[in-house]
Amino acid sequence: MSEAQEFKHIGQRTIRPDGHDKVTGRANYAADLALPDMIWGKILRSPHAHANIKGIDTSKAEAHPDVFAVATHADIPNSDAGGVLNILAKDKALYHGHAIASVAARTEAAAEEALALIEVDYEVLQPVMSIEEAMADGAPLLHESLMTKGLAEEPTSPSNVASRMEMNKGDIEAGFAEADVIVEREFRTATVHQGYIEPHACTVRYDEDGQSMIWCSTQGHFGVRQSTADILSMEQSKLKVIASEIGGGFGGKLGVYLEPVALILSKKSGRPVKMQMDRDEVFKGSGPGAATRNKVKIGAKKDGSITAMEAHLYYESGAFPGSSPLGPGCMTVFTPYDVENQYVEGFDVVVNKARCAAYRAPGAPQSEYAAEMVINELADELGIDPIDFRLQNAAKEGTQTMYGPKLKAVGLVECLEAAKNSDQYKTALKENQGRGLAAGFWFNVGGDSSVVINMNQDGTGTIVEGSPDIGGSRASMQMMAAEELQMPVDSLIPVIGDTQSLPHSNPTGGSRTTFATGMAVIEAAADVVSQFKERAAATWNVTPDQVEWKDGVAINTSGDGELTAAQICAAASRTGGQISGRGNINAQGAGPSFAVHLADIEVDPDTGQTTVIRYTAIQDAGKAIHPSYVEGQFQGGSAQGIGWALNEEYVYNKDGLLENPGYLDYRVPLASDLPMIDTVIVEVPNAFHPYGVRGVGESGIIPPLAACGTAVSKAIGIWMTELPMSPPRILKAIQDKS
Amino acid sequence: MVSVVYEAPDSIQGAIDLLANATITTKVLAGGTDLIIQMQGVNEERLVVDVKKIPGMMDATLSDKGLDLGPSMPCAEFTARDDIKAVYPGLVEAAYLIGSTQVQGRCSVGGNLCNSSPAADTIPALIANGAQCVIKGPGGERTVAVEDFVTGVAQNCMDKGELLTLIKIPRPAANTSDAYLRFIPRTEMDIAVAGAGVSVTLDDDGTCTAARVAIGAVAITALLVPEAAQALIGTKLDEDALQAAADAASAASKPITDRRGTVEFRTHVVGVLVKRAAKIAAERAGG
Amino acid sequence: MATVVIFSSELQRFTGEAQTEVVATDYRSLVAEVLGKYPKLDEDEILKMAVAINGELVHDPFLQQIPLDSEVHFVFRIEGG
Amino acid sequence: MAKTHVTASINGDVKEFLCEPSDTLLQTLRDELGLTGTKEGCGSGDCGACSVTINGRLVCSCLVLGVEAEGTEIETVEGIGASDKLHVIQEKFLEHAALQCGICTPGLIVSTKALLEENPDPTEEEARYYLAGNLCRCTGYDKIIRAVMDAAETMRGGA
Repeated sequence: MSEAQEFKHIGQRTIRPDGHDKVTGRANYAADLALPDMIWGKILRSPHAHANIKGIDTSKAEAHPDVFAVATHADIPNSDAGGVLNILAKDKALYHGHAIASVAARTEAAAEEALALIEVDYEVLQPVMSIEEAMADGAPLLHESLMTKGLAEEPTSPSNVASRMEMNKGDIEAGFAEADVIVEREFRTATVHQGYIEPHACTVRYDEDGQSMIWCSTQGHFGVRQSTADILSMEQSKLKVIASEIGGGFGGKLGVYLEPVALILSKKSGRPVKMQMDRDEVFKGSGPGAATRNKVKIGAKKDGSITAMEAHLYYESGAFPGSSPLGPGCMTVFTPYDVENQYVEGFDVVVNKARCAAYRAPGAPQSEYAAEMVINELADELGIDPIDFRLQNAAKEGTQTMYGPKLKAVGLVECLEAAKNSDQYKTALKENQGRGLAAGFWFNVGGDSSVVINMNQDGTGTIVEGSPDIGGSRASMQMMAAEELQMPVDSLIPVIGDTQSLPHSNPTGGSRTTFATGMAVIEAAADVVSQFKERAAATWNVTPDQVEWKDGVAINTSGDGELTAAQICAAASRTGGQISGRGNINAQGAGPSFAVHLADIEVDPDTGQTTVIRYTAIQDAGKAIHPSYVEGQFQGGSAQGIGWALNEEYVYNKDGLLENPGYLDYRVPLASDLPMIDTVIVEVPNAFHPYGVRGVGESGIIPPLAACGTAVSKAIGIWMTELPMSPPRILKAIQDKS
Repeated sequence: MVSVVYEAPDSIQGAIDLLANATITTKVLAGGTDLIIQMQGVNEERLVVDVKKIPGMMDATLSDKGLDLGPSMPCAEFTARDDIKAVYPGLVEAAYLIGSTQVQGRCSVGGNLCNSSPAADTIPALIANGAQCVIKGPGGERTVAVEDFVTGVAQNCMDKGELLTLIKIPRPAANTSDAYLRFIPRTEMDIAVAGAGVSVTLDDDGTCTAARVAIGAVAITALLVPEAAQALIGTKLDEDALQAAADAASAASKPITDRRGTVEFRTHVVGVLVKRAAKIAAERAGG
Repeated sequence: MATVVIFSSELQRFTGEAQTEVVATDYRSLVAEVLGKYPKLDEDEILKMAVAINGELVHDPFLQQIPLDSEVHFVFRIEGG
Repeated sequence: MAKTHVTASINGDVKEFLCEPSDTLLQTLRDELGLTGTKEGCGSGDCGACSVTINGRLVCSCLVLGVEAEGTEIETVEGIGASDKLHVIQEKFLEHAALQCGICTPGLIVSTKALLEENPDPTEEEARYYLAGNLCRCTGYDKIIRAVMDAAETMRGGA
């Protein structure tokens, strides 16, 4: 790509094509579909955090006059399918809210009534609720046969540690020996939830002979088809999954919870089944983000050069092994720094909490929080401005990462410079206020994206893509197609195709959609352009290379003649049939996105109350397709990260039961909690994308933890090491000091 | 799932008859912002008596004697009454703090009282103002001070068949005003972790001649704390007096540790709130 | 001429070396060379990994050509949220 | 159990419907009347996705019984804006990109309309507090508040 690329549509702030439906209430989300003769499914959930299931008696529920079907683990056709023990528990309940059985009945109320008739014989076991408890000698085991993977020597007995991993480069000990100042601290982060406002829901219809159907809210409907078909031992061609509009996901809607159960209930009852989680089921039963305990040690010379970075990371996986985002946590922890000597080891540990799911840059916020806090403290110790300290050690083109590749051109330095030049950094603080700055790194991913652009006879087109639109990506697809086709944006209507309309597409996640599906759109559009040229050439009896496509018009360069898209499409049936362009790609070359955030926070020293007074989010977008939605990603990530830092946490009682499964006491930020969030879009192009695009969805949730952590620490003069920094925790720190 | 028999009587007697004669669990529906949540997941038949169609239940009358408040008046209407706000600014603030704008459209001071949560925002403010509850039932009418109305967590002194029909709040003496403050982790939408309602009367030179201090969310019911009031009376509400009142409130509190706060946090913060509320009340009284 | 293959510390447990040089023009010949050189490396594990070729992350490198004098890293596959 | 017959004006149309006395207004709107623009996010009045107005007063429809609708005038998101012309608030939400996933949007549109009817010239702080009961997890509220303030200004006639 060339730096001087000029765009007609890219970079504009268009009105999103699905916007009208969304502001009028017409857009249909997961819970909005009703089918004739539909019945309602509900899930019975474990009231215990850890228990053996000695028996389940569903006879009374089955006898309920309004009940059509009851299902337990025994009704799962393929009990070897992946993740199936989280769909319906078999012989052990592993967390408060673990799905145990399900019922489908005439009404939702009747289904709830019937759930109460199911008798489960539990043998209650001691719950394991933290990394310390899980790793203690003699700890109760969640899984009797879990052997730790990744140890130097094969373990001889089971434990709650699912795996250990290690990475290094350089010589960590020599690095610390060179250091003049070393800071080492241990940090904790709590279990948090993605907090999407739309609860999981689906409406399904099983058809023995033909096509079964699932309508659901998901980040990846092809994945829903794959998992559900596997669990039900069906051929994928017999299962159509339609992605409804999706009311938020943030990684939490990549897996399946209700869909296989609903389809089993539909199969048993012969009726369409609708299921929707209550909010407390969402908090209890769907995947939260991992709680962690992370130790970081960093050493630097007096001149500000960092000599060694070391981390020991412990990630809670929830009830099932390998579900924590430990890998990316280890891989991202020190990536913002071009430092020769780095070492990280990490542990994935099972506890009696819901199985962890991905949450926006999964794993990175926790580990980078610990690293960035230590970096800030080290800058303080050295008497160096935290931006200058980072600039001196920043990762840049050519930096060897610990996890693998050398970086290509990246925008960290540009983000740091933008922070330095920001209004916020120049604004003086008042009493009881503190400022924190932190950086964040996320890889971003590519992968399979399938797109078809179908041209209509009037010259307009439909862009069929396989990536559920979670935050306005249809607008970007429309703009990229318009750019390539050199046609008006609103003549190209993007839709999300169901699993029968397109080949497999990877889910909307990993900040991949605008990057990867965008590349597929560009390829499909190029395919259309080449067909336009062929058709025009055939019309003029010239060769396609004698045709130029410009401003949506084919021009005969070796004679007279112009044909518009509308003219070519209108004549398509006599020049070779209708026109559609295809872009089925596996996108490689995702470009990482660095972010730098600034938080100013005031603390009430008498109560520990925090107020975010100013906030700036700066991030490298490579190239912003739709700047408003790019800014929106920065701002949304910031808000989630601020919530994570200040008030959000799962609170469990001594029995391991979740005490705050609702928005009342799981405290996500409100409109009145936040200031305007200033944004700066940095554009250092990704060399592997035709427009230079980098994914922007995830990096923005990483820096807020340490930016807020440092701001609060500065405001009260104490380095805080545990999230969330809720008022009781802050007040205690203040009181302990004085 | 709960099954509901819904009645909306148009008189107090009609409501009392329904409540007294019911053979199933009865619940009074005002704004429903607590009741409808509490009915979720309940598996029984319930009689729900909607009292919003009863004359007087939704009105507020301010006179020389004080305020006669219909218990079911939505807080959005109550807090929009500038005449009431001028006399009881702290009480109106407390009512305003309950829930979101949406909840304000439905919730009521009487509902807040009858729900009898330890963390109810209006209860300390009502106690600080010496408010009385008028209760009618099959046995006639009785009047109970707000501090005696709530008897435990979600428990109050009303018997079967009884209905809270009026909240009477005496007109404050000259140079008297009130304030209510609560602590929540966010700026809105939370339940009080601690709350404090304070009313003070000042004489011409600014000496406090009377005071009432009530605290919430730090015991199983809101508490009237005479020791805290005593610490203020006779002083000019200087720092020492305010701190003494704060200490008395902290000493009187008997909080628990739960998902919203710890014993230590609540004990400390309730004192901070008493101090701050007393200052605001005094500024208003002297103003 | 040769391609430099860098091993993460995880893989170094099986290779005993931080890097090696092989002659390979595409991903499949590279994997064959590496597996031939280090029999302790688990083929399934290697094939599950992505590679970075001169900094470009390639998640599914099966058909990938490798330019002369490249630097290749095996990298854990990353998904996202 | 007998259902109760209810008559109410919904978005200006008089509707007659049956509902269980235990059904919330939210369930009634969505499942009985097919007005699925009103969303359920929590069922406990904590998220505001189900915001509607009853007799002009903003409420969470999950905290109202369907039977309480008798004789009232209810407005839902479906009643805002004409089929050929969006309401200014809706236009401003689109212009400012004040939505990402859009699930909170109907509730926010209803609440913003109630806000600007009560207070045509709110400060940013007033707008933020009025809308504190409408959770949005995607946007960080920045663009929502800008849309609200811009809509207010436009509705005041650009004053």
